[in-house]
Amino acid sequence: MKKWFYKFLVYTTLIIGYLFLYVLNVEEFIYDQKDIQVKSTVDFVYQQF
Amino acid sequence: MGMAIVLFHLVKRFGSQLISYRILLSIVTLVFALVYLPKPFHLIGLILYLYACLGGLRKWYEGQNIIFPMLLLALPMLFMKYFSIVSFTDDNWWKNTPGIFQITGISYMVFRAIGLYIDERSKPGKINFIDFFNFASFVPTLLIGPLDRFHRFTNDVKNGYQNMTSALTYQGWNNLLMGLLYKFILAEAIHRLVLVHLIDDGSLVYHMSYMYTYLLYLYFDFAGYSLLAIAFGNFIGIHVPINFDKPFLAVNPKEFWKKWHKSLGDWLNDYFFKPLFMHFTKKKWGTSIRRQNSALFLTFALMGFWNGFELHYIISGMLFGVYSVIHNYYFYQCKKQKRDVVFGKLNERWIRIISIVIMFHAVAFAIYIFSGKLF
Amino acid sequence: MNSLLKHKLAFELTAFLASLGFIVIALFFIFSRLEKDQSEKQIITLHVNNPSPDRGLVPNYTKGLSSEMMLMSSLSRKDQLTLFGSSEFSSNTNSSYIYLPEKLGIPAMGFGHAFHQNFSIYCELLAGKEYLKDSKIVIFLSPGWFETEGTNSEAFLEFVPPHFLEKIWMDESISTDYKLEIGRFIARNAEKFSNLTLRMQAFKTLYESECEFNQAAKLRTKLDKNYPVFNKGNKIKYSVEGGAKIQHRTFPNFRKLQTEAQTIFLNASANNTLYVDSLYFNEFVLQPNGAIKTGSVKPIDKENSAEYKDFLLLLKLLKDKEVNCSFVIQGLNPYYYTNLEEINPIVRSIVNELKKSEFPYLNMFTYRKADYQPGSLNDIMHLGDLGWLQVNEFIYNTYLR
Amino acid sequence: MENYLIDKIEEISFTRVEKNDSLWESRIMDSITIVELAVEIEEEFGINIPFEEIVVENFETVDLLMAFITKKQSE
Repeated sequence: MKKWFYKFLVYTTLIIGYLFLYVLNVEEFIYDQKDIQVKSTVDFVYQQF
Repeated sequence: MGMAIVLFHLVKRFGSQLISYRILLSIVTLVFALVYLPKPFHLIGLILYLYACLGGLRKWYEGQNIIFPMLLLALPMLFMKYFSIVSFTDDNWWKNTPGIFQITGISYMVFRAIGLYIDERSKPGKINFIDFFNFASFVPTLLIGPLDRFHRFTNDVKNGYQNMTSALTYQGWNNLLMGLLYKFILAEAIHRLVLVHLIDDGSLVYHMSYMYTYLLYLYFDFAGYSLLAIAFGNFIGIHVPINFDKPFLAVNPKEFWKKWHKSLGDWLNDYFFKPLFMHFTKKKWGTSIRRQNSALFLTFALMGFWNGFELHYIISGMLFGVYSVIHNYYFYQCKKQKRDVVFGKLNERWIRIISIVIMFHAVAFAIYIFSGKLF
Repeated sequence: MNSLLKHKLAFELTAFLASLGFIVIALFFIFSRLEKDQSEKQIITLHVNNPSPDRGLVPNYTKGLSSEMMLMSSLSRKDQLTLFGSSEFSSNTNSSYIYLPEKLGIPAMGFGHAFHQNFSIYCELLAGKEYLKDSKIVIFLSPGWFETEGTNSEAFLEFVPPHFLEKIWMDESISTDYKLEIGRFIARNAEKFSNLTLRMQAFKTLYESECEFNQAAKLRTKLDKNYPVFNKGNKIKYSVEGGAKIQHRTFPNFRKLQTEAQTIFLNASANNTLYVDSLYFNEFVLQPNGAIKTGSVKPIDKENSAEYKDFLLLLKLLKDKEVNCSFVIQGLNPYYYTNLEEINPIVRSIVNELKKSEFPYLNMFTYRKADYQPGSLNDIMHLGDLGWLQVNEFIYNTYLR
Repeated sequence: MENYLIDKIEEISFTRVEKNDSLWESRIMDSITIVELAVEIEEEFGINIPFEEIVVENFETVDLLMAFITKKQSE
């Protein structure tokens, strides 16, 4: 029974974790993202040639 | 991965007479490398180099000294680690050389080859290329371990289809679940919900919280990946050795390395610490305790260099070395004086708890250095 | 199958089903509550105090709301010309956004600098969707764009500010197909951004849910559609202002002006036979060792050109919204570039598409030296006085005759 | 030989050792002391033990150890 409950917990965490992290992107609801600055990781230098 | 597992089971069922397990494994590995790895031909080139070195060493090198074979086999890895710390700004003909050595899994392959050389050097006979290829580039463990032993691995491959039992598959399933839970749920949650949101205000609180969060993240990510590798191995009948076993309950550095990245700890012990310490002991350098400590320190310093030639890796390796030296000195004094020189007559249970707490924090600090956050 | 395995299987299955059942029941409870607080999205009105100008150049939208407002105002004013272009928008006095208002009294604003390519323009127009009807828009195409891998990440951030993305995302009247394309861009270039904002992530998820095998994204999109709680954000509205009207419509003698401009140019480029401005020639074309540099272009396969796909996408949007839009296809200097015939096919394809869509266009591209008018380009790729006057004549004929 | 080995093990590990103790399992020896013991044996019996043979399988009990040394001497 103890083993079974452990497995139950593992499955539950897996499913809830999947829903929260990959479906809901739960950090969107926890953290305010207004001030996040996005930068380009590539520098594009304007070249005439 | 899934397709490969299904393929193995189909062949086991219908074609195990037609194609032997080891050939099938090489074909699958080769196809995987060609399709998914960024530089399959570099990888094959590296394997050929290692195999040629092994063959040459076994044929012509008769010395007992292992420094030359080790260096020879590690050469591509040393190039790779070196090139990753120097930058090439000049427009030289060799400006593209660093890229040649940036091969997926190069460090682990080199370590496997060294282990193989030492294990098999006293045994006669040729090492089969297909066996070596399977061993060196076993896909689940290619990237970050665990490090297997040639003898053990080849035995599993020899037993091949018979090893693919339902019991092992079930064991694989358990490992898979835990691996998914560790890597894709716990590590991911720690990373996305905590680690990236810590605000770097330069305060001690920030660095402390980063330290503990990073330790947990690294553990779950790494252990999860190892478990997944073990699981995929299990599904195709390979008993990949375990790599992590409740490391935060370790009471001393020695135990820690039997619980954290065990396969690397064992490798370092068997192929580096042992010969080094034996050499020291034979030469009778200094006192016994001094010999022990220098060998320990050097072993962990090597581990630091193996992670990369960047300063933070090296310092963290040396720090682990210092931990081991301190513990070894304490252990030696305890044995010599037949009493606990630090804890005295304290309750056994309490000693254990205090040791675990100290060890955990020491590890957290060393891993924090490892993370490269500080420098 | 042996009994041990059967036992294990039953063990796993019951545990799995029990946890699944547990979660489903829990979610059922939560969602039955959620449905009740369905509320209309709040509308946020953005405005600035200073009235938007009727002339000038907005290089990008990183200056904040005022620069965004200039685009929206410009699009909403039916008397004003909105010009989208890239590196040719330098401070030549004959540039359309200077010449038209100063000399002819026609309000006109230019938007963009180098790297302002089809995809950015597509997003900007999508953000200003409600003002597009009857807006007078001129888009300056450069053949050089089609050699790139499409709009780059830096340009995207400069020309598609968060407000635009938010506005597009929250606007239900914009079809998913259009939003999908933004998602596709972000997904393709994800690693070229330091991180993704909430909204960029949302576009990416939308793309993944429609075009890739990604169950999590599919589920997320469904949740967003059915439960507004999950779709955080506000509708955005720009409070635009009316502007100056056209003041006078004298028809200038473009022919005469062009001949004059060409004569002046020929004098100014007398030190070379490439028809390149002398100062430019000395600085960029003449090598220290006295040799003359030449250029070459890469042939473009339109099936694989990201920029060409972006162009078709932009065209689709313009047709869809019945925008009063025209195009200027700029040329390259065939005396400097030795193999311009390599990109002739793609220019022909562009022209064909424009013809099919019945958008007016001015094609200044030629790969033959004989057809090239010296002075239409000041250097090797940027419009000169003659070129700008030709463009101005084209705009005048298209919109004001 | 047996007495010598037991003496040496006691000296190295600072513990009392019985003939049938399992050296590794009961943590009398560890990866450090096992090497020291091997070097002592090498010198005493004039044999050469490659380090990869210093493993639990050869060193677990005094009996095993004696068998190992005898085997090495006869080589």
